[in-house]
Amino acid sequence: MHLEVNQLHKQFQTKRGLLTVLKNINLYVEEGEFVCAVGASGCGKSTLLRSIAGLDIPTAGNILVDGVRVTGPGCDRGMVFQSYTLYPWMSVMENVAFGLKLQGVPQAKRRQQAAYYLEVVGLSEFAKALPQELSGGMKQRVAIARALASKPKILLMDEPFGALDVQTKESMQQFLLEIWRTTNTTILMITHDVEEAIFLSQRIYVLSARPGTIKQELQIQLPNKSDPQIKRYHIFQKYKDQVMSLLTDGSMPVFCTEGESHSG
Amino acid sequence: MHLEVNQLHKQFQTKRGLLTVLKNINLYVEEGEFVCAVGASGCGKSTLLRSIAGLDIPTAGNILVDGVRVTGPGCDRGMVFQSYTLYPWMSVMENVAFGLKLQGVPQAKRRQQAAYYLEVVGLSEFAKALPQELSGGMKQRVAIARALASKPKILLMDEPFGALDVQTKESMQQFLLEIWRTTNTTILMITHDVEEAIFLSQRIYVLSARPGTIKQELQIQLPNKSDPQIKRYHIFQKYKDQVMSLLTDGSMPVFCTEGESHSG
Amino acid sequence: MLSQTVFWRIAEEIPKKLAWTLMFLSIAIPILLWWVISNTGLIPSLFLPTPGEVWGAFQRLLASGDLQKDIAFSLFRVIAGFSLAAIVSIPLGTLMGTFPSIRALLEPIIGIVRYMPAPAFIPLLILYLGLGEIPKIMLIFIGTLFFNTLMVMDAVKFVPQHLLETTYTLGGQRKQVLLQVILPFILPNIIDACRVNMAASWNLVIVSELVAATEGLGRRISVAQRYLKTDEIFAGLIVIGLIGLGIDLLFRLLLRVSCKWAKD
Amino acid sequence: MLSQTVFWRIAEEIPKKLAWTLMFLSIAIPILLWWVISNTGLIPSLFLPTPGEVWGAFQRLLASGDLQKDIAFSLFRVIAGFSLAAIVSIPLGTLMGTFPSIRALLEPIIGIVRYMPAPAFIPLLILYLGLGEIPKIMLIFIGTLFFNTLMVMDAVKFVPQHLLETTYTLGGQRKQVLLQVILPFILPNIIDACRVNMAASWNLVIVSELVAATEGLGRRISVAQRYLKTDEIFAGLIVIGLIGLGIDLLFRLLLRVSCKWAKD
Amino acid sequence: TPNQQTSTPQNPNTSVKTALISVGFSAWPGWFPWQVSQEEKLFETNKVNVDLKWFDGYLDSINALRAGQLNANTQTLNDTISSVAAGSDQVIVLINDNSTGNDKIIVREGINSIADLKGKKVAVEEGTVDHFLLLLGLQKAGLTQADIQFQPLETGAASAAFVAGQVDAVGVFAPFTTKALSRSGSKELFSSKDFPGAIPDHLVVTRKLINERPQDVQALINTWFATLDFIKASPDKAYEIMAKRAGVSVAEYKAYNSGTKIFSIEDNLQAFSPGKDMKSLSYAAEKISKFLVEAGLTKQAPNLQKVFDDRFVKAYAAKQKS
Ligand SMILES: Nc1ncnc2c1ncn2[C@@H]1O[C@H](COP(=O)(O)OP(=O)(O)OP(=O)(O)O)[C@@H](O)[C@H]1O
Ligand SMILES: Nc1ncnc2c1ncn2[C@@H]1O[C@H](COP(=O)(O)OP(=O)(O)OP(=O)(O)O)[C@@H](O)[C@H]1O
Ligand SMILES: [Mg+2]
Ligand SMILES: [Mg+2]
Repeated sequence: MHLEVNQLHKQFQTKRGLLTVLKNINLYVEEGEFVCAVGASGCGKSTLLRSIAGLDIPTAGNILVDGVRVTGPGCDRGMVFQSYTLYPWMSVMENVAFGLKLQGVPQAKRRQQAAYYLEVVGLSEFAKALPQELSGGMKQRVAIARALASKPKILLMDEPFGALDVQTKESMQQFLLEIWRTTNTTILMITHDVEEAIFLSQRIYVLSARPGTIKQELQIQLPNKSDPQIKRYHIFQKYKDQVMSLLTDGSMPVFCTEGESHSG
Repeated sequence: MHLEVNQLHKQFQTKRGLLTVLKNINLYVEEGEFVCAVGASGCGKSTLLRSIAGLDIPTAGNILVDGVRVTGPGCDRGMVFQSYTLYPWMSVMENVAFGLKLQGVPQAKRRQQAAYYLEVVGLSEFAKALPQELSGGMKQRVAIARALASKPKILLMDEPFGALDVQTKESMQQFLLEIWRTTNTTILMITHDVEEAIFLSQRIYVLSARPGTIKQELQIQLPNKSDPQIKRYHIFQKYKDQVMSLLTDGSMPVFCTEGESHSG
Repeated sequence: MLSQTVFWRIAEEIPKKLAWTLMFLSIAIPILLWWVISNTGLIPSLFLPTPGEVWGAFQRLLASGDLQKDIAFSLFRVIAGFSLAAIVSIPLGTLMGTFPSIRALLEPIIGIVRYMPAPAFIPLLILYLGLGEIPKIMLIFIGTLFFNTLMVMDAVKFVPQHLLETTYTLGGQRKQVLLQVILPFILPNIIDACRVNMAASWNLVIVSELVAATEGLGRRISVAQRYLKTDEIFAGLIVIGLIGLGIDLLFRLLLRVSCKWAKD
Repeated sequence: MLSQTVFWRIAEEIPKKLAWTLMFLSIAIPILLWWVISNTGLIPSLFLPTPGEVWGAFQRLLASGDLQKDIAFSLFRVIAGFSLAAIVSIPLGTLMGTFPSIRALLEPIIGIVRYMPAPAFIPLLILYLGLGEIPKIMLIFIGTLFFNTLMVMDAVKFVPQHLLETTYTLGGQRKQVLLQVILPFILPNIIDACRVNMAASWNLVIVSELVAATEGLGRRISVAQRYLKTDEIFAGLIVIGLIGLGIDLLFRLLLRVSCKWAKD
Repeated sequence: TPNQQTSTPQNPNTSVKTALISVGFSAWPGWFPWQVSQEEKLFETNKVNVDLKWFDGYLDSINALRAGQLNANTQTLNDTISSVAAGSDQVIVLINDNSTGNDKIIVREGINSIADLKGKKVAVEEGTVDHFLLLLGLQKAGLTQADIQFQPLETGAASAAFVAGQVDAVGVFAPFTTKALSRSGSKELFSSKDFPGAIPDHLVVTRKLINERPQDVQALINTWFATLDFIKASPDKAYEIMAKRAGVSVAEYKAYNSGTKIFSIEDNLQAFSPGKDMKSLSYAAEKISKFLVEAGLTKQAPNLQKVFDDRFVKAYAAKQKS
């Protein structure tokens, strides 16, 4: 697996004219890598991820997965959205197995695989429950299991833990790292939470405000991720300071009128 | 202003029987104080705030505002919900003035007051905009201005910044502190974010998991809140450790099955 | 402060007992009023029969076996006409809701045709389809088709975009999205639309049975009109009302059984 | 991978030009089909007149001034009947949607009565209201009332609970909540319900003009039916369809002008 | 709620000051003359204030009289009996005509006798005179309604269904007869001509009107005969008016004429007197009444004693003589 984004441009036609959202984006993700992208609200992170997923069509530039150009969505690029988009009428098991069903995998086999991924996310006993009976964190785990079950070449995640409370969020982060290690999946994740990005990823792309460009690429090397005290490490704080200052450009506005910056 | 909650109990009738959500809650908020309450998801924080607002009726115990028992909602207790509940058909100005309109304040006067609070939240130039034209942070500010405009004795806030991105959230926190200082409002706020609680409040109530009880009351004394580096202070970290360990009881589950714990 | 109330509760449950009492009154008061007015003798029974007289007519029709036959025939026609309309309108409405192109292709012509009164088609139906059951059923079909199509079409609007996009990233093709995501999602709305429009079908029973019917509730009512048997008109109307209520409850049951995931 | 398409786009906009072409075809194809079939001579013009014959009938009626009179009378009746139904059903539906108690009190009886076919009420209407305009208008009123009431009632379900609670905490009383929050919120839905049900009113125009009408489109069609003037039936139907389309567009315009905040 | 009271009289110049009488009439050759009365202002001449109401649907006019929305209406004997049987208090005061061929049973090619109708589809509007005529015909051939496939259809729809080949026979009245006969090969099987006196059409008023304003009823009857005189005196003008009301050409209208025998004052006097054949209205009424009960169309035979009131035609005759 090798994801490559070359000279990506994206403009939207709006009432007030053309809006350039992404400009000159070049990035790559290697097989088995865990990469995060951070950036201010409205800088085009979601647009970037959606373009990779094939849900948005770039204005210029191209996206290659293993050298093949992306023209539309496909099951080689699994996606986990911020909102838990489970199918409300399907049981947890059916949700996880749905990708396989779409690909025509026979019932018995897909049940078996879904059961495995439910095991991985620790929700085996909820296999028959409906999504509405689950808590937010559980729903998000089902969404991840569902994406994994289709065995995508790369897992794209758009702020998957944004709506969770602190406790759940931390346990989900631990859990995602576990999954990543166990299944050796390639992951590209977008987040607002700088600590999260540093904690999880091997490499971080920092995007500038709109029009989004890649401001900096950061290699993260932390000694021992499983240490719960890791966020106290000096090196962790140093990474955080570095990213934060890139994001805020040193200034921290108080009464900023954000304009139309919050959306997506 | 003096808010007092005495021996509050709250049970819900559910399909599986009676669910005790709050037990033996005793707390108070003094005039001009800024108090936060933190607790695990589902421990009953929202229920507590809703009871104080008069939106939920306690099973036992009572709530006194300046010695008068609360029996229903009223404009003496302003509320800001997590979701930005603006009236979508009213302009920003009309939204802010709506509480005054409900109370029969004549048009000219309420426009004047609304204009003042719009000024306070830095949105004067958006007076005529519709809510849908605003970003999330701006909407939340309008909601705060609207609550303030009715001049409540106490402002109740239920995770008001939960859905905001980090940058917006930080600027909103700064902004709320400013407001609190300028208008000298009494504030009781609920949050998931421990750092937020420590940064903003003078006192913190830590609630235990369901049934929610008050586990600890914490006086926060930080030397200089306006220092952007404050979160790095040792004392800040000490407070944070203290609250975190109270919340997690020392243990941090990874594959926890949260049951029905995420709701509200 | 808002006063407490039971009767005037907004969007809250009222006690079961009160609800049942009110529902009983809902039926009892009109019957009582009818009984009182008709028994004063102010209005001749030719124009307003007493409940007793209507009950008499009902028993008479029942004893002769006519009523059973009428009910059977009308039920058959209404259900056949309605089912046909459902069979056409559900796929049609779903397609129109799903594909903007199909909507553009069909909405203008449906927009015009749906205004045309069904009774106007009687001579054409007789000319083309004769006098048997088919023209009667077709009349009900025409009169129900367009309303149901538009209501189903509107339901598709509420399918969240994310659900569709998730399906694409799981490898779903458009046809699968339509059949396995959109259709199950709108099923509760479809059942509800059918519930509402079943009444429209019953409203056509008189008009449709003007086409050479020798039995049926609609025909019974029009003959009773012809010979001024007001008691039979009332008996027929009440039977239709009760059958309608029964069908309504069946639809609600169907909704509950088949769409457990949908909130009522 | 999902193939690209324009025609089969799901829930996405299609190009303006394609949309207009399809909408043109929507009207043009049926007319063309009609023209071809009627001109083959396979079906005698008694049963299917040619477009030319219908155009002739249209011009004849126009020249004699009858059509203008018919349109004026029918428009008056439909609009009067519909407006009355709207005047009753909008407050009624809003009250039923808002207060569960009023819903319990009225839903059972409305549930029964709405199934009763409007034509059955003709003798009673003549009896109590004579032969003038009033019984005709009342028939349309009865036939539209219940559908509109139920649709307005359903709209109230979508008012977010938070909006009501916010209003209470701003000091709003129940009456203010009803008039200043619920009503404006559901206004777009009310307009839409009226748009849909206007067609139901037009569907009753023939039945209502059976009541001793000497002019009107419905009466024109029923006389044409008696004498098998198929060309006049078609002309009448087309005029009704076009008027309907016009009213439909007016309602859409009204929605756009009066509820700018609502998404279409 | 009779809104008629509030409407202004048509001609304020005349000295008519009596309250408005609403009279209903509908499409039938024997009733079109009322249109002449109206347009030639013969009501005013006879000092009666009439609101003449045209009904496209004959049935609606019957309902309107029953509901008290009309003071008088033109209807057939069997409908009047049905109404009286249902409890409506109506009185026959004038006979307009007898159908002598304008009510027809029309059949398709290949049906040549009433007996051939057995098992065939016959469309007719239930409870109308044509239904009655059909049953009379069947009875004559020893058949009943059970022997045919009865198709109840509104008269206009019935003739349309016949033309479209959906039924084998149809019972209709003029002007629908013309349309039905346009089916190729179709012909008249029998008509009201074969049952003289069976289908009389008359003017019916409410008992209340007779009791409260007998002089107005008298004026109505006077107007009718004055109208007949006018038609005789200036037929061209009269036929033009009537043809227009009927929506047909004058030539077509004249064709219906032979199928209806307009009743003179003498015919009226004779019909109102008791007798032992169908020429006597009371005898015909008894027969029809019995027939309606047997066919299950009415619950019980009405009391026919008070249905006829011949004093107004008698008074007119007396005035003519003097
Ligand atoms: N379909 C669209 N049409 C027009 N403008 C759009 C569209 N989608 C996104 N945008 C605009 O593009 C910009 C970037 O949006 P995007 O959702 O990618 O930002 P983001 O970085 O994900 O922000 P957030 O952190 O708030 O999710 C925004 O200004 C948004 O208004
Ligand atoms: N109306 C209700 N009926 C039944 N149970 C309820 C109701 N409202 C809340 N609960 C239950 O009470 C518990 C506490 O809910 P509450 O919303 O107060 O929690 P919370 O502390 O605000 O959680 P969160 O941090 O997730 O918002 C939950 O388990 C919830 O399921
Ligand atoms: Mg985003
Ligand atoms: Mg909460």
